[in-house]
Amino acid sequence: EAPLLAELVKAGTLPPEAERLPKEPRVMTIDEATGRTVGKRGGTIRTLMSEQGDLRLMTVYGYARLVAYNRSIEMEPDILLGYENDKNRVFTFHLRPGHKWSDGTPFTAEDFRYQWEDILTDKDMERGGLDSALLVNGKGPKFEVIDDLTVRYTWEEPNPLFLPALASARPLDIYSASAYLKQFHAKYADPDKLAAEVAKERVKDWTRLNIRKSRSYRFENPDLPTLQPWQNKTYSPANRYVFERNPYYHRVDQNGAQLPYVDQIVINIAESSIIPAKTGSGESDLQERYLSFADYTFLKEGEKRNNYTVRLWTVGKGAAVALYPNLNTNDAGWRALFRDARFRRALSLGIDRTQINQVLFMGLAKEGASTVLPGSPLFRDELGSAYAEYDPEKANALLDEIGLKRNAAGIRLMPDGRPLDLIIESTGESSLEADVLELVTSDWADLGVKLLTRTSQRDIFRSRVAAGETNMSVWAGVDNGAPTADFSPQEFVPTDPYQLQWPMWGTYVSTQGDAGQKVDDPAAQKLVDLYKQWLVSEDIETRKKIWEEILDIHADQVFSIGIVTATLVPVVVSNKLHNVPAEGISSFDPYGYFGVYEMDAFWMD
Amino acid sequence: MVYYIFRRMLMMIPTLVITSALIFAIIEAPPGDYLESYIAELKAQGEAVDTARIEYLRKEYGFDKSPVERYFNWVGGMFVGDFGYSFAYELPVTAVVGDRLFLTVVVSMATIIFTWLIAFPIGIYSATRQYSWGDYGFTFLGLLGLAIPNFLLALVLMYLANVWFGTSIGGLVDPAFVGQPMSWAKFVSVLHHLWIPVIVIGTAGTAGMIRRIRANLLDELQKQYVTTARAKGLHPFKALVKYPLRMSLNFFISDIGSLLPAVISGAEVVAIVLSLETTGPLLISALQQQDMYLAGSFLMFLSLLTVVGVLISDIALAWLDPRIRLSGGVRK
Amino acid sequence: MEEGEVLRVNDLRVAFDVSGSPVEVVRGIGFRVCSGAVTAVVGESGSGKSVTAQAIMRILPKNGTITGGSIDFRPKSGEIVNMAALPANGPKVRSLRGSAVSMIFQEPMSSLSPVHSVGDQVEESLRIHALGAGMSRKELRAATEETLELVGFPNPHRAYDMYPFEMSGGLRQRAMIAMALICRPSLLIADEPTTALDVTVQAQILKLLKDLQKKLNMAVLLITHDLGVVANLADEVVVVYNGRVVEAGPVDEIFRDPQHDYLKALLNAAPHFDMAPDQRLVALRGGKRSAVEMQKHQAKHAQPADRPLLTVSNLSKVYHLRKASLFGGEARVIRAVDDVSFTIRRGECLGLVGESGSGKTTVSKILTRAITADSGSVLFDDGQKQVDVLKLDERQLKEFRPRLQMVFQDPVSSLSPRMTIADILREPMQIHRQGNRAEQITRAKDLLTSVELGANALNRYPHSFSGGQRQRIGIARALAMDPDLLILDEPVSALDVSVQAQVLNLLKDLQKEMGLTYLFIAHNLAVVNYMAERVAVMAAGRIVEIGPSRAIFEAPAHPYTRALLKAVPFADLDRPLVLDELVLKGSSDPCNWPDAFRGEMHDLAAIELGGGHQVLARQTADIGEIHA
Amino acid sequence: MTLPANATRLPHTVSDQPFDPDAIYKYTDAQKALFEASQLRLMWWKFRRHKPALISGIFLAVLYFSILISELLAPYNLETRNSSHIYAPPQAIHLFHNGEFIGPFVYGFDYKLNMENLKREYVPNLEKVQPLRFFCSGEKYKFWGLFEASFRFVCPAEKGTMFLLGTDRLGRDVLSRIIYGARISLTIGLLGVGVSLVLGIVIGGMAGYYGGLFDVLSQRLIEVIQSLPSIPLWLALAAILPITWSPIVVYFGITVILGLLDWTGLARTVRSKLLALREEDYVSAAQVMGASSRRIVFRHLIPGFASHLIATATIAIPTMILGETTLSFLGLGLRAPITSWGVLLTEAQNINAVALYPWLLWPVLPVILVVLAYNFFGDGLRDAADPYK
Ligand SMILES: Nc1ncnc2c1ncn2[C@@H]1O[C@H](COP(=O)(O)OP(=O)(O)OP(=O)(O)O)[C@@H](O)[C@H]1O
Ligand SMILES: Nc1ncnc2c1ncn2[C@@H]1O[C@H](COP(=O)(O)OP(=O)(O)OP(=O)(O)O)[C@@H](O)[C@H]1O
Ligand SMILES: [Mg+2]
Ligand SMILES: [Mg+2]
Repeated sequence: EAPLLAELVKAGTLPPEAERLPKEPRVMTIDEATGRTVGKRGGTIRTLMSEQGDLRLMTVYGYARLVAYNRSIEMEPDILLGYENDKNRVFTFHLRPGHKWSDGTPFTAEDFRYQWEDILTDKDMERGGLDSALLVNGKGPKFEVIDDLTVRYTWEEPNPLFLPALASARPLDIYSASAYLKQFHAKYADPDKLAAEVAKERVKDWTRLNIRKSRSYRFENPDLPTLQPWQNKTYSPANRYVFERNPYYHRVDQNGAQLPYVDQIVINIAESSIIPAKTGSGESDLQERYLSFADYTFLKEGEKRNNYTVRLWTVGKGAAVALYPNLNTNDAGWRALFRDARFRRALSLGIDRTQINQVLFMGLAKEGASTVLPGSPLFRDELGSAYAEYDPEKANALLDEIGLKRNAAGIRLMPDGRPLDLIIESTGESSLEADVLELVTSDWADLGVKLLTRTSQRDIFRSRVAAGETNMSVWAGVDNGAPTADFSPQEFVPTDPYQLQWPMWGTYVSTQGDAGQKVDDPAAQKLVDLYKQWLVSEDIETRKKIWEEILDIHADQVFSIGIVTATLVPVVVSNKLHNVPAEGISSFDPYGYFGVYEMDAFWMD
Repeated sequence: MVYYIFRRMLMMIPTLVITSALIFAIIEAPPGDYLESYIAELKAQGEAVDTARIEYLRKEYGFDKSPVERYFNWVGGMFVGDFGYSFAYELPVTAVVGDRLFLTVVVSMATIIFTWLIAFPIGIYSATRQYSWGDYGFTFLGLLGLAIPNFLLALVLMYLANVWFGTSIGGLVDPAFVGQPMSWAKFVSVLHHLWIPVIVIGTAGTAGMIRRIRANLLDELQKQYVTTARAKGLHPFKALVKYPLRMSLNFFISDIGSLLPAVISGAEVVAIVLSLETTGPLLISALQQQDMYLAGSFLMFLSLLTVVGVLISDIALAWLDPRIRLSGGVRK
Repeated sequence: MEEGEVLRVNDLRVAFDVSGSPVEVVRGIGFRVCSGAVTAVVGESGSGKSVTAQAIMRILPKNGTITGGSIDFRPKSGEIVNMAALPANGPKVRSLRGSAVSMIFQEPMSSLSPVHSVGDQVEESLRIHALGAGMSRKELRAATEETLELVGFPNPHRAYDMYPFEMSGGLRQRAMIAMALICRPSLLIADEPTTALDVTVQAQILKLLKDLQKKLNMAVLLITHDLGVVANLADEVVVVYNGRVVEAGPVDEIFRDPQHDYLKALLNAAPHFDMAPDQRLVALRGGKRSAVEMQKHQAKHAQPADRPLLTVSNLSKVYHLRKASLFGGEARVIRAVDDVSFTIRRGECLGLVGESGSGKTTVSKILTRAITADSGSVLFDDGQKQVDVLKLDERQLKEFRPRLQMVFQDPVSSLSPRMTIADILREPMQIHRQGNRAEQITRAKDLLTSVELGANALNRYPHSFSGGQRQRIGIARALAMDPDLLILDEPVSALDVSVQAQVLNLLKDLQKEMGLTYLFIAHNLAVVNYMAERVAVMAAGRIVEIGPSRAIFEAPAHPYTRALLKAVPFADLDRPLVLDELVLKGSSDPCNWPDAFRGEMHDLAAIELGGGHQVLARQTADIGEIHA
Repeated sequence: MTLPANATRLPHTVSDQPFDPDAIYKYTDAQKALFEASQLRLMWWKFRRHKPALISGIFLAVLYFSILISELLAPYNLETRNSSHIYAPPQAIHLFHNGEFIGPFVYGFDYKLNMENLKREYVPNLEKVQPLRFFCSGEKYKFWGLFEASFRFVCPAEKGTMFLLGTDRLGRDVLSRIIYGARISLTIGLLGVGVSLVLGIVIGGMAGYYGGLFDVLSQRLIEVIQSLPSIPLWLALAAILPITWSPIVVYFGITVILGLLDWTGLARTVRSKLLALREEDYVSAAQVMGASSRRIVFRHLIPGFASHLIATATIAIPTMILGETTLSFLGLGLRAPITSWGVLLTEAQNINAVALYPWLLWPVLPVILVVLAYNFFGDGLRDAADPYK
């Protein structure tokens, strides 16, 4: 028994472990192959977060999903005992018999039915329609309860997004703790009680009450049963949240000991700016968030004194810093220039990435364009190196070729006669970006391009880009730097309004032509077409080919100018904490930070 | 007097109405709304954003309504004690602010007391011993506190306190005590942490106080009535406190109106650097995230305190100096 | 130090640091004060009298130092101390200050803290020194009120809670006296203690001093310009001039046998009641330049003299006193001006005399619109039409201002402390855009000279002047405006008679040659007699008698006027005031007046006694009653 | 008469000094000089006597002069990066090498990247003697952005380095950046002080002097403004100011607006002082003379608490110089490439700088010096204007 629960079990308030586990728990192999050891149970991990909203990371770290990725980013059933996928059209899920929610109530098909019928498709609960991962050509699936432990989702067309959405760091909610939540649903609850509850929580009506009580991802309601390894025990607002192990958790180690090993996770809330300092003084047992490469030396100095080890993980984004020419900018002069691939290539060639890498990352990062990372099966060398070498001559030649003449001060002139003063928008939040821009500024000066930086707040930045008011912006590369062909290539394709290089096209595509601007660049249009093919493709080979083609187009067209990739981030791990991989990829999707590294198998001395 | 207070209370109403409109405008001024900053935040994490869902939320939060309508909803709510709802916390504003208020008051009061305890004696000393070594020394120290940016001082002190005394970094209490009931150990831990913000915020204000007290006293010390007091054989210090000091307090009293809201709002930037669980950082983040009801209601609370503070300051002024008439305007 | 002496000052020297260079203003003054006796110090204004007093108290301004001499003081108990050698704020000096030796400041108006009640400030001495130890608050207050009563406060209980700015000049001076006397010191330094008091109160104070002297064997160092007071009170007289003692001796020898030229000139310069109508005062110096010559402006004053220049009718002003506490307390009012009417003819000087606190200053401030009246009207004849002064709006007022000027009673507070004299004198010229800088400076120098001040005053600030010098600066400033009507509120009270003579002559000349009109407020009746063609007498906020000066002084009708005249001290050893015989107290209180003069304002009327001599009496009263 | 029995009668003495009625008109030369002198000269004489003020004044003058020629003073350009000397510690100036005098020089660095903690380690190499060059031709610069030149007062040795205050994360010389930063720090921020001072005095002055409706309204306005903490205002302002403005103009705008909002405390002080002071007779006297209200307020009343104003102004100066650090905190301050002391300090605003690269905190020193200088200068002014001195 886990130390935390032993008392309760003795007292009889909690059934013994054997009764709490599903009939067929998920057995995790914790062995040398993954560099791990079987641990003992108990202990507390302290970690630091900066706001209440960060609690959702516990859902990410916990990473109990219906289906989940393993370290090699292969999908496996996790909460599910198993599933069948018929050509991405019919998905049949089998639940684990005897699997219970953290409050001991059974986890059954009813929880799927409730979510589907009473929440997702309920008229009163109208929430802006079904999630896009559930829609194919605007149509949702057919849902069936086969038996108490089996459910099925059926689409007429293939839906390749469905399973990845379930395995995502932010999972698609298709089940919920119905036994608990029914008390907040008009269909099931006693109206008076419901009304009283609505009044107590100061919400407008019962639907909102239901939403509030049922948000499993945000992890704010300590009463909401969960399937994650740890459950929140602290009501908000608070500065210290305690998560305790889920007594009914479905995973065991190979010796049959119920996971997680660690009894408690304590999250202390602190301002993000002092989290490196706090971590360096040993106030966190496991910290990745809010640390940056620049903190490494400082953290390292505290290692001995505070008994922790600093590791370096690789950031899983396509690039640490990338520049996005806005192909939809309102400024016609700039738009024309940006639409000219030669111009984009020239800008990319004109950046001395080696120097940036040396100055800012001591040469430890990789220089290259914004594409997938070497860790991805889709990676090829030429993708990263395309137009990424430092070649000012070639760059100048390209610019000359476009016909951009220099004025007396050495600044090139746009075709309409304006000097080439390129204003880059930034959120000004990261000093890394600022430093990179500083270095790029002097590189580009040699090209006759004058770079100016302007900062605005994150949301203003976004809305300005989306409105076409900016010419170029700086941000990180694609979020998922290590996709397999099964992942949607949408980040490389105009698909959503938040994309910085083609916001209008993204809007156009995502709204099926209701808003935004029609994609009028052949290469970009090609990307859209490829994406559409990917969506209906049925076999992995086709998808792989589509992916490759998309990446080639990107490498050739330089739609975004990546600068450094595979940057490093320190992860501080207490020396008492075991099974944390020495190296890893730090990313939200698909790794879920510690998620795929199975945080439930970490253990404390 | 009673009549005067009553009249001033009445006058508060239009003032507060105007302030509320202004506050609302200020919060609305930045383009975008809470959802946009929420999206931006998600994007920064690398999380996906579902456009349809955002549209739904926009309606849900009432962002589709006209600002005027939202303003009246908000103000109307406040009249019946409903201060609105924090989007970021998903909690009623009162619940969010509640806990932090107490800590803020603790920090602010400690700071104010610290400032006064230091500024008054030094100010008096500096004025009476103008150009002595002490005067120069204190001036130097005070200005040092003023010239070093708060956040830097905070950072350095915090770091040194950790290295030298092992005090945990930031916050008002060791993390181990957070959420625990008050105990002696916790109290000691609070004291260990409290001195940093008190010194950082305090030093910034002290220099100003010292210099102003000194300047005002220097002016008053020359007045004939001081000589009169001396001629009575009054101890110079008592004479100082009773006559010139009281007169030179004029500046101090006239500005106590801003003290009350300052107690509650706290020094935001320092609080952020030191990660204090006070209202300051809460307000800033609410503003930055455009969590409008949280920010708005809090600001309204501050403005109420200001208005009351100004009234108190006016009454105190009239008490301090009988030449000043409460009604202010009436000519001889 | 001899037996019987309480204070002996030997060869005292005091220097001031003026912009870095020392200026010696007391250059070896020596005198003595015997216990139970009065030593009077007289001398020219600015000769160092007050500085000497300050040096004795060790309260010189920061830039002043005692550079030589000794100040031996023998407190009642204990041995002789040399005050000059002690640290100025040491415990020894402090224990003596206020208890054994106390001082009445020359400028009572600004010597009190404006934010503390009078009672509080008076009582303070009592609290500091042993005398008040062990007294309860009630007892302290009782003792304080008693002293306030002694110095002539009509309503000590009310006065206790009043603030200095709510009091008239005389009242403040009385508070100052109370403050000095409350600890019953063995040495009292009285620097012009009665200048702001009307003669009845002055007599009362003199009597009080005498009584205390007798009772407590108190020694008094009296600094004064009023030779009448000297003659009546002093035992020994010290005459100082320009920082040195020029003559000293027992009072009779000084008056009867003056030796030094300065003293002779001084005694000669005093105005007296027996002067011929056109007799000029004999000033020490003729003035460097004819004052009239400076006022070489247009002959605008040459207007027909028949119409009154100023017609004041039914002025009233009620002050609401601040309540003792912020919350509650009974509302108290003071009827400062009660239905006052009078006229001033063009080119005339109207003397306004009366009880201290009777509203003279208030009336004059109303005329200048420094205070708003509750009711009444003030008509000013500007040659073409009658202007209602109280109804002028901002713009009209600004235009009107230059025609009516005022010299304030309190010279200290009427001069901006942070402006140099040059700026102060130039200010009116700047406001009315007269001349360029150089011309203005020249004019300022001329003005200074005409009031017997040197050009070295130009770059100094008001606080560094003696009381009399400041008063003259005020006059000079008012003259700079070249007004039609000049209100002078106690303009010469702080001037020694010689300078006073100079100033009065100047005023007379201006009146004669430029047709200036004056409202002349003073307590010194001899001065009023000299200056004024007509005199109005105020008591309790009303004008009780008005008429040609001769009529008033020779045939006073009102009981208050009579009391007043009886209390005038003469600078003549043979005509001493019989203090004990004077019915001092309450001479101004209507209750003590015969029936014929009592009553509410609407029952009373100005009864014409002939020749423009009017007295305020019951409408029903007959002449017999009035002359009774 | 009432003389005590035991006292001797005072002899009648007469001084032998003749009576000179014109004694008061006799002046020494010093006195003459004094009263002939103009007001300003008098102030200057008084000011001169206050040594710290005098020194401070000179210091400030020199400093302000220096911003005219920053390019000549700084050993490096503002943007010069030395990528082989990132986070280099300060180099001390030496005069003697191996006991031998060779004039001011620095020792060059040996550089090693410590792979263990990824720290750049610099060790002075006692062999590499790099004498500083004076009145030399150094790196090229554009003087005020106008014409190119290379003359400098001091430059590093040829091929050598001269980082007297170390370098930052991009290898830029901290000293040079401080020298350039003075341009912004000593100018723009002060504008805000000026604006708020003027507003505070004028509005407070009018409210206190006139009272009445103006007072009531202005007090309500103050309440409203004081109700709004500065930070939300800044945030709102940042949103309102057109995004197309250059950062320096935005910053300029913000400081002015800060000034426009920062006057309330002062205004209340001024008002309450005036409420008391306007009862003084000299105000009546000035009114009687026909002085305009403006004149009364500014010539008579305000000088009465010049000390307070001077103190307030000098205290506000550091707040304004450093105000941008707070602004930067909110993302509103100045930003590279514009450099000010506040920007430099903002960059030093993290635990790494404090713990590992403390030399990045040097920009705090000029701020302290300037603040001290302004204060003592203000003291001197105060004294010079003090009639009692
Ligand atoms: N603080 C000061 N600084 C410089 N000079 C001063 C100062 N105080 C007084 N004096 C000068 O000292 C001289 C003597 O002044 P004092 O006040 O003793 O005169 P006084 O004899 O009392 O005259 P009065 O009769 O007018 O009051 C005057 O000329 C005056 O200008
Ligand atoms: N600001 C005020 N507030 C209240 N009462 C006042 C105020 N000013 C004057 N008084 C009162 O009004 C009365 C008249 O005062 P005023 O100054 O006119 O007397 P005065 O005749 O000039 O006396 P003095 O000869 O003593 O100067 C006095 O009793 C005084 O206490
Ligand atoms: Mg005097
Ligand atoms: Mg008077």
